Amino acid sequence: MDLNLREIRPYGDTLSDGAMQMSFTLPLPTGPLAKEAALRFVRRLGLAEADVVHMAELGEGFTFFIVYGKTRLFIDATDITVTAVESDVWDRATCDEKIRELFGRKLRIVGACIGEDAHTVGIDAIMNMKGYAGHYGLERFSMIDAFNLGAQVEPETLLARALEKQADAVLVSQVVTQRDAHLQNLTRFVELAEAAGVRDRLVLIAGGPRLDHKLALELGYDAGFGRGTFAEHVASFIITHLARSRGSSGSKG
Amino acid sequence: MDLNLREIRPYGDTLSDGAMQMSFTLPLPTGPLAKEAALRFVRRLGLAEADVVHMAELGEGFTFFIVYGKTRLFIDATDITVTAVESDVWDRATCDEKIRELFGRKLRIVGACIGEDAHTVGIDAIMNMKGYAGHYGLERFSMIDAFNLGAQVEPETLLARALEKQADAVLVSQVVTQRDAHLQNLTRFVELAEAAGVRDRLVLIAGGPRLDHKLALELGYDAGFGRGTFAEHVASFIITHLARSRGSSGSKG
Amino acid sequence: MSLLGIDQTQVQRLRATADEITRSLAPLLRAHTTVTVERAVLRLLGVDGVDHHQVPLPNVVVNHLREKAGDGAAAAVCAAMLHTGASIGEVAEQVARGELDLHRLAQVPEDEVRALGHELAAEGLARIRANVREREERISRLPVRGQPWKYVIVATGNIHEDVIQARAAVRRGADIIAVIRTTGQSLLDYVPYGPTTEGFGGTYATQANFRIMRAALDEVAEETGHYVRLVNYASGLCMPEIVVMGAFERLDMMLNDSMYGILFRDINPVRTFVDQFFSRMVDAAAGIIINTGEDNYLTTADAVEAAHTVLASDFINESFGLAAGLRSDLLGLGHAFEIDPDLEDSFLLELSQALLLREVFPDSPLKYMPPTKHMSGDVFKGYLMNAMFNLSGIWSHQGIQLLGMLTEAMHTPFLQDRFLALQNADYVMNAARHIQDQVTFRPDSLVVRRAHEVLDKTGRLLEEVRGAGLLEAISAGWFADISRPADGGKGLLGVLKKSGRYFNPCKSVLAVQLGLEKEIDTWI
Amino acid sequence: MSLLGIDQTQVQRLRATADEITRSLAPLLRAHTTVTVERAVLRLLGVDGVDHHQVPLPNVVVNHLREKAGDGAAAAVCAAMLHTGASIGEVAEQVARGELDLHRLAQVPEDEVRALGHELAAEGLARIRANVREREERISRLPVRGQPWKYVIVATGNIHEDVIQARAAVRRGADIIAVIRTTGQSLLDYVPYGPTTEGFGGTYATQANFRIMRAALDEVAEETGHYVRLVNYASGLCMPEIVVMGAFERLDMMLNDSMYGILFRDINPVRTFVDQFFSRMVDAAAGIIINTGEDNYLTTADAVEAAHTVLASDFINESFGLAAGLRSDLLGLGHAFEIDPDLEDSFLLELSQALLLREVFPDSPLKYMPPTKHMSGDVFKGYLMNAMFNLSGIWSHQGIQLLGMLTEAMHTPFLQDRFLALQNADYVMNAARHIQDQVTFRPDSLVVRRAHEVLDKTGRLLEEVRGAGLLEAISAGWFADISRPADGGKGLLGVLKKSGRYFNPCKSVLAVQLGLEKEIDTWI
Ligand code: B12
Ligand code: B12
Ligand SMILES: Cc1ncc(COP(=O)(O)O)c(C=O)c1O
Ligand SMILES: Cc1ncc(COP(=O)(O)O)c(C=O)c1O
Repeated sequence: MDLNLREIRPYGDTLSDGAMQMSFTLPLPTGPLAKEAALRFVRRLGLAEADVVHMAELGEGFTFFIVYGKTRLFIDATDITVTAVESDVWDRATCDEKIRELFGRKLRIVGACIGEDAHTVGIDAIMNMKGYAGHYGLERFSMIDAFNLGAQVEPETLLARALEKQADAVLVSQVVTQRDAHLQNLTRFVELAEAAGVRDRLVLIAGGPRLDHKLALELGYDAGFGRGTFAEHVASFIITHLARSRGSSGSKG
Repeated sequence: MDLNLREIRPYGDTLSDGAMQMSFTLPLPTGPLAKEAALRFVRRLGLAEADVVHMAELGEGFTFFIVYGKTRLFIDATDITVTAVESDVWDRATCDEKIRELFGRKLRIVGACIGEDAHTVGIDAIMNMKGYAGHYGLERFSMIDAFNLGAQVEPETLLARALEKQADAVLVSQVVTQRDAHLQNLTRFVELAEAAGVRDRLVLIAGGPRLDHKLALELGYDAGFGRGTFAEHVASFIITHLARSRGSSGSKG
Repeated sequence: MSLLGIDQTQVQRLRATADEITRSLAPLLRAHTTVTVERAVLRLLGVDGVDHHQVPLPNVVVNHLREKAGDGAAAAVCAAMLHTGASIGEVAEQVARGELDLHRLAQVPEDEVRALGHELAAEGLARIRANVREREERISRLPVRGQPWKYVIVATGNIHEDVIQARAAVRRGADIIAVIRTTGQSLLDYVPYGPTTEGFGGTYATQANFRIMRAALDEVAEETGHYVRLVNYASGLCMPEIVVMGAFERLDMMLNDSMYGILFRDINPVRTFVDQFFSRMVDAAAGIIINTGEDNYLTTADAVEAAHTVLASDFINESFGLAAGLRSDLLGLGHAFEIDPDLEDSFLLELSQALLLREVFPDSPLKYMPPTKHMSGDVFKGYLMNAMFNLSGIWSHQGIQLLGMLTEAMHTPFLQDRFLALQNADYVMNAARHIQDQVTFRPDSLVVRRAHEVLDKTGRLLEEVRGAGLLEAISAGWFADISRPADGGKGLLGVLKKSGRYFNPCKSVLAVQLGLEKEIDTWI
Repeated sequence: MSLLGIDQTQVQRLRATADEITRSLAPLLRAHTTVTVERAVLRLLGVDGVDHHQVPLPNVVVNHLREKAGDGAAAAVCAAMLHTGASIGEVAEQVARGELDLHRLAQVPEDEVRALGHELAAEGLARIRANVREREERISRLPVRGQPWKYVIVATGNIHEDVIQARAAVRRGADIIAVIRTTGQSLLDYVPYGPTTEGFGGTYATQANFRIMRAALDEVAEETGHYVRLVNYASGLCMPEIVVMGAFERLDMMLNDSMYGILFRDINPVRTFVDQFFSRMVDAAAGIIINTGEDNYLTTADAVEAAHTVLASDFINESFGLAAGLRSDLLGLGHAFEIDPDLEDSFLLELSQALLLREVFPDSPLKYMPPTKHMSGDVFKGYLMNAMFNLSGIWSHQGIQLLGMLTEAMHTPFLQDRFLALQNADYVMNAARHIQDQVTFRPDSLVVRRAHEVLDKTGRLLEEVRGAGLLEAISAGWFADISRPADGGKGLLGVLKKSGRYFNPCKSVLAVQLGLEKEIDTWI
């Protein structure tokens, strides 16, 4: 394949044919006019050739469309810099060993699902003994004291408990993203930590299915984790991050 | 709903939220870079907010993406004029009656699937006795003599047979569209008819799943029919068209 | 005839155990009322509206009464009516404006108070009975389709947008519309008022919203020729009140579980048990099918390991429900299709469970929940999982099939998602319409063996719960791995010891209506 | 044990009828050869390459021989070799350059000609046998997965692009890769030469393309640990030649039907019957699994009404195949999932047919075709139809599951479509892996009743065909509603009466290899 990284577009069945599938609903009654509108719309999106392969009446003046088309638009893949968590991932035993070695004491980690969000399965997956998909949670790490506060914890409460426990790291889970609830809650927590002057004492980590590292950094966290995260990813990051900051700012332990 | 027809965009769950679904494959190995590339690509397509909700490795350096996003782009639905076949659709009995009334003789219709295309089910659906989905074909119309030449007929042959049978209308079916085979075949047939100086003597009709009236007109046909066509649509059009041209150019029968 | 070879005497034994479990809580229930039960009574008697701070008048009155609510809010209010000659609404408004102090009323004869209370309760009940009749009349004119009924949700947050989406779904074949409630409403200790247009992942449950949706569905039903059932959520801190509101607006179903609030919303157990009982008497009078929430167990626990907890909980829900006067055909007992789709033979395990539930509760319109936990952004795979769910649904003749949405992992359903869900169910259920009549299972098959194993485990769990006591079992985390002590949780302050003078005029009126005269005094 | 209660003696009766039908054609087959059989013989003996007009040398030689080909092309060519001392390739090239006229050779002793012919044929066969051994060796090292084998197509038109897509599919679990042939190749009376990069809806079947794909699949198989089977299309005007090319390049399967060309490509019936027989002897020697094309019947006829024609045709294909030396395990007999998805219980009817085929041909790896005709632009619905097809496939233990593509109605598969197809099969088949062991069907079920009805109708059709004669039945339009007279159709000119001297050196060599010595002279 003669791939030109400066000109990446979708591949249907030949390189750079730009073929792709779309589906959407228009608020127009089903018929030739709606079909033509759908075509015009996908042309506006830059599909040079397009075919409305399916049109279905949804009732109440709406029509559903499935479109296949080809675009000449492309992106340059050579100038993409990826913002991903940078740390090795060690297994549980290694994590414990590293902690013993680097800090000589247990790390304390406090976590919760904040705001009105009651989706605890994610934070439980990371923190609870049982873990997730065969990967034990932080409670199982012998060199970690993990405190999972559960669901619907107010940001204020989480911060208070973290300080009370002299936490090294705080884990914040956000699953509900409707009306940007997660952004508001996450921001609020960072602001509280800053206002309290403790931001730099804590490794702040955000997680949830619609979260990634880039977004977490933008919101003022040290790292962000999305779908498919296991406890060891989080533990490894915390160790690396703490070791690095200890390295730069002198021993803390 | 306060629908503004000048600003039509997709409806996810609120008017004009612009929400839509896409899927495509990029020639990039699965990982954060590919994911970011996918995001940039859909932004190029004008999705303001977008989420790569799924990424799967296809092997050989390809990655499949499913994206949901929202666009602010829109189209103006007030200036759309639809090119659709304009004729009433009568049932078989009425068609027969009209032919008797208007022309006083049987109409002769010749049809085929031309070029290398061997997909006869479509043209059979329109022409053969049995018809399609409970709608009898043209052979069943008592005032129509229908001649279905079948598959893989050369344009030359079709024209010769049409002239031989003194056809009023010629039906051309094209199903295979890969490499624009249908466009080439359809164009070739019209050119032959023009070169032979018989274009105006024939009602020329094209049909096939990827064809529509607009495209057929562009290619020089009098009408085009796509998916879901029945014999009566075609017969009604032929009657209307012939009656109209007879009206303007004097009786022919 | 049993496909699974289930022994109905074993089932009856489990049912009896469940009855023992629930009956041992009766004295506790009987000793208490709650603020929301009292507010529900006031609503039934005719109190409605809000004060100038938007606080609902039932709350105003009950807050005003404080401990005196332990006598029954109706008592004070009826006394005030007799005293002032005002209507019940006027009394509530006078209290709201601070013009009337219910603590400072001169004595009125108790029998007059009771008579007035019963009269108002009978009027409230008459309103509900009128709705029952109207429903019957409509259904006889607009017959509902055969089961499984296709149940879809709307959840835009805006009742007017919900209406558009619901009507569209009905036009494409939905039998049931559920308006999902906004996040967190279950923890509000009042029911918001009026039509609402802002909600998170759902729309506020308000009586006005109920009314708006009811009217919209009735209208579209006339066009499609099938009555459309409307659902909303009751469980939470205002369970009984929401049921009363639903009964007044002719809702057809309510999410109304005896333990959901305890386990999943950390609501105080006593509060929840008291609330569910009264609310279900109202459901029963209103012909409302309840939906229980056993599916929730499987969002935290593993669906293979915890299958028996679902069934055990269904037995408990059934037992409480029957005690409160619900007929079997009003018990939409919950279960779900939540086994890891990557597990070998996962479909067979799902089918086993679905058939088991069907055989154990043959007369109840089971509420079957679609895959949610294992749904991902892969909408294509998700669409398949929903297809297998639909196949299991038609195969096991479920009553209420809550259609899965292919975008489950992303957002509340788009208009098109609901359409696709209906199309999925229509295709699969039609293509395998009579599969149950075709097939028998080998006695040694996984399907049969698994069903027996789950049933046996359910029996053991129920026996252990009977031994320990339900409150203790809940406190010990036997359900959904969640521990809820009886003296903890939200809404505890709203649990009131009934005084000796306690008066609830709806109790006897409902009991008569439901034919519960004999047992009612053991429970409430 | 029969799930459908099929009576195997009835099945044997139908099989016997089919044998009578095919055997009555034997004299006709025996009397004729065709230009492509002769070219195939030349290829087996070692002729390859093209002239400066890109005409394949086998065509050059057979065209040059004209009627003389009725003596067998090998006779003339071997005579020329003996005469000139040149190799077979050199002889062909000399003919191509006009340097050698095979009509003007001095007489050489017939037994020397025959001896040389047999020697060359044995060398050709040895090449094929070496491939068989290599396949066996690779499979023992890289075990194939259990059935149903997941079969996907590539069809870009460009062999190099096909390679990329095939490898990707293998990495995601495909067991079989079919390279679809370009539109119209079946009507070319020669096989194009060399690697090709332009095709319509498919890629040219050339020996070079076979080699390129074979190498690519062998390479990726080493990485994935499973041997990957390669398929191409033989049926058409060059059926025997393409099989020889496939045998030389270690293809594992070939579309190779005894009637497809007649019915669907209007190829002369005698030509097709003669071609299929010889080509299948080569398949048999090469251990190539044939795929028959009964699915095609259902693209024009209705799948419910015409179900028995599919089965009848399978019996005929089986009978011809066994006669030509194919073992049952090399008979990929075709059928398809093409019932209108909107029909009530359509899935049950499909399942009935799939189980029936499975019970009638228990030792053959049935080739099960996915829905195509009723696929539309609605890719979501299409994805579901494919799921039900996959369920039917695992339930009835099909051998070769040709995976359906959700974009069937639009284009040859995109890379992602193939991935989605594999994901669909993986999920559904894993989720219902052991369903066949779980379930029995009620004797009065639609599934059982329908299977008996189809089998009975098949018996009646076969008997009528036996009565009328196969050529007459085909001419009368009994299969696929298409009428093909025995003296019409394409390629008729290429049907040659064998002369008394006719010599085909491959015949006896193959017959010995296949243990057909006794019967071979009745057929060829
Ligand atoms: C289970 C579930 C529930 C359960 C929750 C039970 C519980 N105790 O958690 C119940 C039934 C109670 C529930 C209720 C609601 N839910 Co819900 N629910 C889900 C569901 C089906 C699965 C979520 C889940 O458990 N995933 C599995 C876990 C393991 O994945 P995860 O959360 O992504 O976690 C992983 C990573 O993200 C990461 N991670 C997560 N957190 C953290 C934190 C840190 C620090 C780190 C490092 C990593 C990390 O690691 C985890 C392991 O890999 C999703 C749909 C879906 N399939 O995703 C909807 C979903 C999340 N729910 C939704 C909604 C709207 C609700 C309700 C608001 C509905 C309503 N109106 O009543 C309610 C309200 C609850 C509330 N107040 O928050 C929406 C959210 C829409 C949105 N984008 O905002 C979803 C997407 C469903 C939908 N399509 O509408 N829900
Ligand atoms: C059946 C079928 C076949 C059968 C055809 C049998 C036959 N006798 O027709 C067989 C198996 C032989 C076949 C072969 C091939 N096929 Co084919 N086939 C199909 C299939 C599954 C269904 C087509 C069909 O019958 N539709 C039903 C009819 C009723 O619909 P219709 O044609 O649209 O006709 C309606 C309207 O369009 C209209 N209409 C049609 N013609 C006309 C004409 C007039 C005048 C009017 C008024 C109206 C009209 O009215 C009809 C009734 O409403 C489609 C996939 C699909 N689901 O669409 C692939 C498909 C069309 N085939 C395809 C291909 C590539 C092939 C092959 C080239 C594959 C190969 N390399 O060998 C071969 C070659 C055949 C050839 N030489 O043309 C592709 C075409 C891709 C493209 N866009 O170019 C498709 C889309 C499959 C795919 N995804 O790859 N095929
Ligand atoms: C029985 C029951 N009640 C209520 C709810 C929802 O209530 P909340 O508003 O607490 O999310 C559910 C959730 O699925 C439920 O199953
Ligand atoms: C047995 C058989 N051979 C060949 C083909 C394809 O051949 P053609 O190249 O004629 O389209 C098919 C088509 O599906 C088939 O079933």
